[in-house]
Amino acid sequence: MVSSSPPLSFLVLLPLLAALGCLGPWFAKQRDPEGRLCRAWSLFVSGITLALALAIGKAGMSEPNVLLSVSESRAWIPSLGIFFNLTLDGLSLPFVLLTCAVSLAVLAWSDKPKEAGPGWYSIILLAQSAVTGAFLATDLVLFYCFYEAMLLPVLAAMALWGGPRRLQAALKFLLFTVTGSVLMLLAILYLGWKGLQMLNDHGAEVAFAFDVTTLSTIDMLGSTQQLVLGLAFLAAFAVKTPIVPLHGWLPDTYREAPHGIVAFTAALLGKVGLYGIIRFMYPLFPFFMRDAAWALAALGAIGVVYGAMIALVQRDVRSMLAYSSISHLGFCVLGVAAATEMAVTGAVFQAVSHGLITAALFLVFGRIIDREGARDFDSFGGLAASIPVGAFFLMVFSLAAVALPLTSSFVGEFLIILGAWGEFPQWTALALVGVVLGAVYTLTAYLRTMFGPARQGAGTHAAGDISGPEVVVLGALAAAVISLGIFPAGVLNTISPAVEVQLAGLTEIQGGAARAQLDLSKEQPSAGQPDGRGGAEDQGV
Amino acid sequence: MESGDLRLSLVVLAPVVGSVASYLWGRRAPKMAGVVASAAVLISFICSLMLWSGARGGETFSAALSSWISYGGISLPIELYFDSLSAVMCLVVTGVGFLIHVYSAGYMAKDAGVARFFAYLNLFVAAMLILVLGKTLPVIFIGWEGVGLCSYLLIGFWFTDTEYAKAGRKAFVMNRIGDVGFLVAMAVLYTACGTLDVVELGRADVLARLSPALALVAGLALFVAATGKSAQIPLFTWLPDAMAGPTPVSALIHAATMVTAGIYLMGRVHGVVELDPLVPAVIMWVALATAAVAATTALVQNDIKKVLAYSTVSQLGFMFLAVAAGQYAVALCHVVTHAFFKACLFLSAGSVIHGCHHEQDMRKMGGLLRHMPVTAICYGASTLAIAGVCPFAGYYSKHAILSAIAGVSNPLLVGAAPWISYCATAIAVCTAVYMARSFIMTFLGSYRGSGHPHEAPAVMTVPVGILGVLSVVGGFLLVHPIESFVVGPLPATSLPQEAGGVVSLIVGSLPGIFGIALAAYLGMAAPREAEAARRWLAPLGRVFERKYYFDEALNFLFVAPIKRVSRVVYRAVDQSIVEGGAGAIGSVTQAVGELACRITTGQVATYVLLMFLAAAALFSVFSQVR
Amino acid sequence: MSFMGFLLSAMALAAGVGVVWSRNPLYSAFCLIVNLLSMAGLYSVLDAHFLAVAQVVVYAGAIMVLVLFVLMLLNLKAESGRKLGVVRPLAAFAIGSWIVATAYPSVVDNFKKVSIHELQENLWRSEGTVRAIGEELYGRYIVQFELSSLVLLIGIVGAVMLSKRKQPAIGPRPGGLGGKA
Amino acid sequence: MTSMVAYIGVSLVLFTLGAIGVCIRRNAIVVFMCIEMMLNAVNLAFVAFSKLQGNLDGQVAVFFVMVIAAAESAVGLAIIISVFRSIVSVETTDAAQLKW
Repeated sequence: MVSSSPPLSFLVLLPLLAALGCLGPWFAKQRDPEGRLCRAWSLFVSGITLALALAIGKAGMSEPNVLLSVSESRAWIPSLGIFFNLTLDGLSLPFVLLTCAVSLAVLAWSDKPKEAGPGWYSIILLAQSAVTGAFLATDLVLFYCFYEAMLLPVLAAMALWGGPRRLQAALKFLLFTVTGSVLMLLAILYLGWKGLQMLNDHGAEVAFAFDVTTLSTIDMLGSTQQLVLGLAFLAAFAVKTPIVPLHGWLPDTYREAPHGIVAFTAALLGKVGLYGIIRFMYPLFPFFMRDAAWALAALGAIGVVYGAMIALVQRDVRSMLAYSSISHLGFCVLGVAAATEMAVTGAVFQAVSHGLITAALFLVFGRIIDREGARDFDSFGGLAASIPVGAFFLMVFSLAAVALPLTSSFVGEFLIILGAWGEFPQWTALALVGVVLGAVYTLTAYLRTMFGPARQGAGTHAAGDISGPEVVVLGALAAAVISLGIFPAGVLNTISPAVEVQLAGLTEIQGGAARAQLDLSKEQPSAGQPDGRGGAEDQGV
Repeated sequence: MESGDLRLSLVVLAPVVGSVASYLWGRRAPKMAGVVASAAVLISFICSLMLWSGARGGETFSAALSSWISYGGISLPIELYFDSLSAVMCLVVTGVGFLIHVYSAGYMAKDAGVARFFAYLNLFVAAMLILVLGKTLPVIFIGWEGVGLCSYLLIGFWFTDTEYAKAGRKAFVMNRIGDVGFLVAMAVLYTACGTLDVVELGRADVLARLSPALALVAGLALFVAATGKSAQIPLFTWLPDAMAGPTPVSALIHAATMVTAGIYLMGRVHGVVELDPLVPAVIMWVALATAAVAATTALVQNDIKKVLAYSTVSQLGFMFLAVAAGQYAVALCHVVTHAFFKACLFLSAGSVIHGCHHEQDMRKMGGLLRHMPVTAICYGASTLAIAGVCPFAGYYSKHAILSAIAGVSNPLLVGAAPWISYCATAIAVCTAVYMARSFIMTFLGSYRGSGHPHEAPAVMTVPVGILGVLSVVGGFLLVHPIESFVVGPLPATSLPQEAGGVVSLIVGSLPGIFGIALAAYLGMAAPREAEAARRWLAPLGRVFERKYYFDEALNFLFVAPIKRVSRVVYRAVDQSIVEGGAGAIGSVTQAVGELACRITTGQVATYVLLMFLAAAALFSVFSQVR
Repeated sequence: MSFMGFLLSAMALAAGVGVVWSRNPLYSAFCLIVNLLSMAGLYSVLDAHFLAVAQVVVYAGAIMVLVLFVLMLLNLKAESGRKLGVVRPLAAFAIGSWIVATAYPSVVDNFKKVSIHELQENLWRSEGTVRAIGEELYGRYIVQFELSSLVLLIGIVGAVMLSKRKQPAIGPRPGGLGGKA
Repeated sequence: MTSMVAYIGVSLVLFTLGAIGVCIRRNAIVVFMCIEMMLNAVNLAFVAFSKLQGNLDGQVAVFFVMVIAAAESAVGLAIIISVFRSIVSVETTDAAQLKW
């Protein structure tokens, strides 16, 4: 664990310090009533963090598709083998950049809950630092701490400034997530304890008992142990992602939280679950992932159709978006379950693009809800004439959500379909049905909001069309979605080698010797050899 | 980027730039929108012409716009590929497209959103060109969904009317269902053959990797994609509703270009389609059914645009008949000639509607020959062309299709070939009848509408005139040269030889002439027989009227159940199981808590007894331990 | 177990049953006094002469007198008519017999292992005298001895505070420990 | 030495009798007396073991038990009297306010 330049931990500390700064006396209510100074300060710091992340990514990735890996290690509780290990590799870089971008967008978005003073900015910065930490940590205990820390700012914001039924929603959100993560904590402790034992037997001088890379090298777990521990980890990540049966908390949270926070949660919290599966579960529990792949893919595909169908009949904008998130993430789960290098790379790419798109959708719909003063579709309609800029951006992001080619979500979805078809043709086909339903509910939502006879908007506080900083925010997000859609090669080149490293354990036990000699040189002049195990013979549909 | 690549990428990039420019410029000077947009399409047309001259010598061009999804194991760049097949399609799209752009400059002049209109129209042409020039299936898919998007935007152009917006949504969703087929085909082909390159998929050794089951799946999936886009049964009900859009849109998208994308796709990957003989058989029967249904429905339509819409669906059925018979070049020729006369029909219908102050119902028209001579002549020429009367364009391609059906070599279809060709001829007669009926109701007799119709301005009549000429000349000038020109990418056409000379020409155009005569007789000469025929055919008429109740059937089979099931799933699964589950856990813990409280009775004796019991238990445990 | 020991044990047990069984608290008080005296006898049999005398003085003399005094003060007659119900006594008796049944055998077989001390039996025969107890108390247990005086002090102060008649209004409700009646 | 066991047996029975008494009787004072009896049973066991072990620790323990018993009876009876003064009954079943 070579400790490179210190900035890696700055990515976590900078927003943290800024958040504490925001609470300082100099930003007190009377000195800075609208919080303009505090907003500038938090924007400044968040901008620097984004720049820093880009710099580190660029520095680490000197030549193309070499495995980028910048890491930093400090002793935290050495006696127990717990270390402050942060690693930025091809897998976590896109997610870290997504976190910085979305936090910057949410901070820059001007309409925050009226009664939220500087606390609003500090909460978002806290959440950003926790999520960044979660994406960087490779020490299981450290990851667990960030995984829990992520929850608190969102919870606080929701409970303080949420909608009418915010307390029940906050409580349900807390209980769902904590029960899941407590199971994971037990599994982590068991792993660490066993790891400590094994390492001491081998007389390792520095016992990284909780570090995922060290743990994955010493395969100490029998297949039943892997099953139990795998299920514990899966419980935590399934609640977070969310995978269908455990999504109870999502509609309430997305309905009650204030716009900025729900954009942040929808864009990032779900991704940590997915990232966790790839980062921790593949290397640590290869047997479990191989056996559970079928069930996971099934849940993913069912999630796509289930989410789409329910989004179809929702009258409340926010719950429609919530169920559409479940549907989109179901697709990523299918990709992750297929565990081929292409499907997982596609899933990571789709997760990042979904983050950008959902954040934008929630912000735009947030502005429309404020403008209309109501949440349900029946009171919307005919807004295209009165807010043309809003209509344009909503159209761009709705089409991106429907995975139109040349948008980033098509690239992700296409890779998942190609990668997962080899493994689970039936589940991929089911997921495709969900995609059609996706087109139906997204366009219905757009039609009921924007088209129809022109109306000025019934909201008492008509917030006017999208202008000023919002146009910059939405423009940046739209530019990111389109450019990732047309030129995704660079990002895919960073993700793919890192994903291959994560899947090494799994491919080893599956392919055995045959896998080793199959060199990845391209037999086909134009397209690569399909990575899935499926040769032509076991393809039966 | 040597000259070939530059011109090729210019073909596609010109409309894209044109779209943005016409929107920005058009907002300030509405007049300029039409000019910029038409100029952009003209540039593409000229570049296509230059490339076409190169392609005639068998040369192919390719240009890579972006290394799209190429990393580690896979490389799928956005690459354009110009060979003879895409040359023909390019010329049709840009040529007819340019004429329609000029026409719509006049048609949409007074509309408020003219800048937005031309932006979408240019974007559509760009998407269609990407579709036609794509080297790999994903690039074709980009164009495929791009045209779907533009047709959604253009159909719902006047979005203040919810009905029009719903029609746009219907079109997009039905296209989307077809696109799922496209995605499935791509997934199967990639996983099995390892490549998605169009040229690769033509090679026998690559196709050999497909197991028979997969070949069937891939072939049918491709056909599902084609039905979604080219409006075959069951995914055709969106086309008549798409008439909600402005008429130039119908002309460009729903007559000349987008709807023919399905046939182009079949031609492009004909290797996969022909692998399993069952696929062409399915195509044949579906195409025949579609042609029959559409032709009969068109008989009783009174809205001029609806008649043309159903006739398009019917003609597309004809093209797919040629595809099923394995004669892709013949289908392509019919695409070309159909583009000419159908675009001319739609544009002249547009002029009529423009003239009669947006009146679309033919019963309120009539006798427009006097008021709109040029439009009437062009409409008449195209009617004769579509009916397949000898010198006109329709004859050559439609006759080739009929003979292709007769000479089909597919084992599954050889038996039924004679019956299919009889049906096709009957449908050809039916086409002639409804087209002549529409001509008679609109242009002959006395004017039944209010106000007084006026001839369309020059900017509209000139393109209609050019298309009229093309639909007359296009037949004998272009059909045979095209068939020989596209031999490379498409298999050579082998039609059964029939005797040359004037006799075969007359015999060939008999169905057309007979149809026109029948319509003339019923329409003008004998109103009483027409009335009797209508009463006798009344029940059948209502069936045709309601499009064989396809709309209601689709609604009943798919849309309503999905909505009902979704509501049930939402209430049953989501509310009761998922939410209920969480709630249940809460109430169970509360109940257990209450039970535990019962023990504190307040009586000292109870507590002492419990202590005593505990002591006894502990005592007996420890006494065993030692 | 000498004859005298046997006799005294029997008396003690009989008195014990008497305490538990008798209806009138006065009778159970007298039975308890008999029990205490027979215990004193047993102590002397086991050569704990000082304790026998202390038992008589402290227990029989002081504590029982106090109990009788309280009984008179509250002039309690026989228990009120309500029958005690069947479940609780049965349960208590069952548990008691269960304890005796399990504890006694284990005590017996342990005793067999611990019999090596007989030898010193005659060595300290007179050990139970006041001198020996005194040396012990003021020798090894001096600290505990002083602390016990503290316990007694607390006992006295407690008793005085609790039985004061007119409580100043320090309690939450007027009139001291309010109750249902 | 087997005779010593008998005394332990007696103390055990006495202790159990006391415990049963505490459980059964409703009158607070009788309960109090049963507790005294249990204490005495324990004292008996102490003395028996003291004789058996041959040292005086047992007897000193009994001495301290007596001290505690004295203090306890003082306070106990005071409590019983003040309870009686507030609810005019010494039945344990009547003093049942501390209930869920």
